[in-house]
Amino acid sequence: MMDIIVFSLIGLGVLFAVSRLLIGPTPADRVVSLDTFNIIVIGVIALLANQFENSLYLDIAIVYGILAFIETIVFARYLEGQHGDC
Amino acid sequence: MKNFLAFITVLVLGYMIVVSLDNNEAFPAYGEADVSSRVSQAFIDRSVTEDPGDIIFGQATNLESGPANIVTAIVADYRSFDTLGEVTVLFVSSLGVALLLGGKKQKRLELNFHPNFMLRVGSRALFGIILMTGVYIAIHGHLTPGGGFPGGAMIASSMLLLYLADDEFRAKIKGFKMLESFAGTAYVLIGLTGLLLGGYFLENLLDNGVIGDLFSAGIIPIVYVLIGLKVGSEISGIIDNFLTEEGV
Amino acid sequence: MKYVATFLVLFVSYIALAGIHVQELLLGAIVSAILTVILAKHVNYTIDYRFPVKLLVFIFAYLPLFVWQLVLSNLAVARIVLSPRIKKHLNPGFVKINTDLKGDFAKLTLANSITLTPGTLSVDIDGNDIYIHTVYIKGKTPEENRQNISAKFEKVLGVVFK
Amino acid sequence: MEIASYIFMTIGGLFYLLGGLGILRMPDTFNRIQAGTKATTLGAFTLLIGIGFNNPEWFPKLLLIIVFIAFANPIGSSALAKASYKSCDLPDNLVQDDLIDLFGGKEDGPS
Repeated sequence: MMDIIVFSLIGLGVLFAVSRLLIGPTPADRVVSLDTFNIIVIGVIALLANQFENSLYLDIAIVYGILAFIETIVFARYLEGQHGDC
Repeated sequence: MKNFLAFITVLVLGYMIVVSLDNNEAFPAYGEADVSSRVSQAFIDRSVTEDPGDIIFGQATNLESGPANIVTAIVADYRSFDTLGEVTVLFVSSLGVALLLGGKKQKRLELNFHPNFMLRVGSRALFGIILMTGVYIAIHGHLTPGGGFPGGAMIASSMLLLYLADDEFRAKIKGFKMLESFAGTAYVLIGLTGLLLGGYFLENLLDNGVIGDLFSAGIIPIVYVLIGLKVGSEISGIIDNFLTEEGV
Repeated sequence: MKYVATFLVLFVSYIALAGIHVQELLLGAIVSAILTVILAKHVNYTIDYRFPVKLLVFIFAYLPLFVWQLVLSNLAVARIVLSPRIKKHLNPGFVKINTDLKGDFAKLTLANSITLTPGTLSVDIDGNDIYIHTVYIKGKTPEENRQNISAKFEKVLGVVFK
Repeated sequence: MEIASYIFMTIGGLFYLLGGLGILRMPDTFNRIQAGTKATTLGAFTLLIGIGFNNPEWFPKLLLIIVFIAFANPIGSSALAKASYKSCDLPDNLVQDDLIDLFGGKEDGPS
């Protein structure tokens, strides 16, 4: 029962973040929502590890978190280089 | 006429393929295969050893192939020669990048935007954790999901983070090249040792140990760590090629 | 001392990942030692003889303050987000505040703390100036802003990173 | 112990929901960054601590994830904020802009 509540709360959060990813007017908005989405997914993987009672999934959560951080940095540096003259 | 002949040929070939795949001895219908007589299932059950007892984590010894992760057993033991080919493919791709973009690389690309302070200092602090995670994944390839390729990719991502976060940083690319050659040579040498002592290339000649221990599974962890080093140094070399330019 | 700090960080993170067994400890120590020699000059971990005291201060004085401010900031975000008319809660702008902290790592910790406290987001640091985006500007002068935003963290962090 | 774990997990889920809602409802990029970073950081902390109550032997790994998130998330946010400031469409309701001292010239932040 409690699992359903937790998972539905997180699912709503993912839904909102992804809708900002779809409508976000500027590229920066999309990257921000992707960043938020990534942090949520770390929590979801840890929750799945709890559900399946298998600590191996935590390794995946760590690796996903690290790759998400590097992805955010790469996108930020890329957007920084994109600015034209204004 | 030519098109018509081609059409007829394709039709005949297609009919033959469908007939040959349809419910005969070699290709039974979906779900009706007797997997227990197949070789792969035998390997997964490990009943090909002389004593097909239960596999108990942390106790069972003298198994067909030692690792707790069956994928690792396939990648680094049964099909290790194939993995040598994959590593070669990666080597050729990094060689291609070096041929296209290489040359007398002397200094970093000059960008007119700089990383901010938090990124510059924070990446130096996070670098250790990320590198250690990569090393951990490469070392524990025979126990946990992961292995040489993801571990090497994590090592290369830590280098990418330093490249992105510091305008002056440049890795010692000569050291990476030496590490890469060392890892590749050691992989082939281990295979040749197996050929000399055991009879076939890349034979698992060490003791398998207790399943679930860190020091177990024969040569599999050694091979996987070598693969991790090779992949990490190759991808770091590719990153370095993309982010440097010729100059004085 | 730099080598000791690097070794400790690498070793602790390896043990946290791998768990405590004799074989893991042995291999972790060897791998950390090798990596320490290679990359000690690429990382900025430092340590000195007063480290245990600092760690205690960090855990018992800084962390409760940090967690409390984090909870407060989340409640503030919740109040803004859940209110039907968002615009009237916003008075955004970029402000510049001073800091007295010395050392890169101290400034980094201060900036991270500022990011995670109510209504502020640090954008960049230049010398002793921290540039901050705030949701609602209260103060008029830089000194007032500093009192509002970073004074309580600086007091604690000044003790930790002397 | 299990009840405490579920309470923590539910609070974490609530903060995740708040982060998603903040991302969706805030009017401009910088406020979105603020809402997303804060809410998801606290959400991840509480969720992971709740999981740790359920399985006490996982605490070292969970602590490593928490430390990593506590460092990485603000750093990524600040890098994104700088990139977003330099991409030239600032919100029109700014009341004060000190950052123009730093990035106001044609190029060049601090090196």
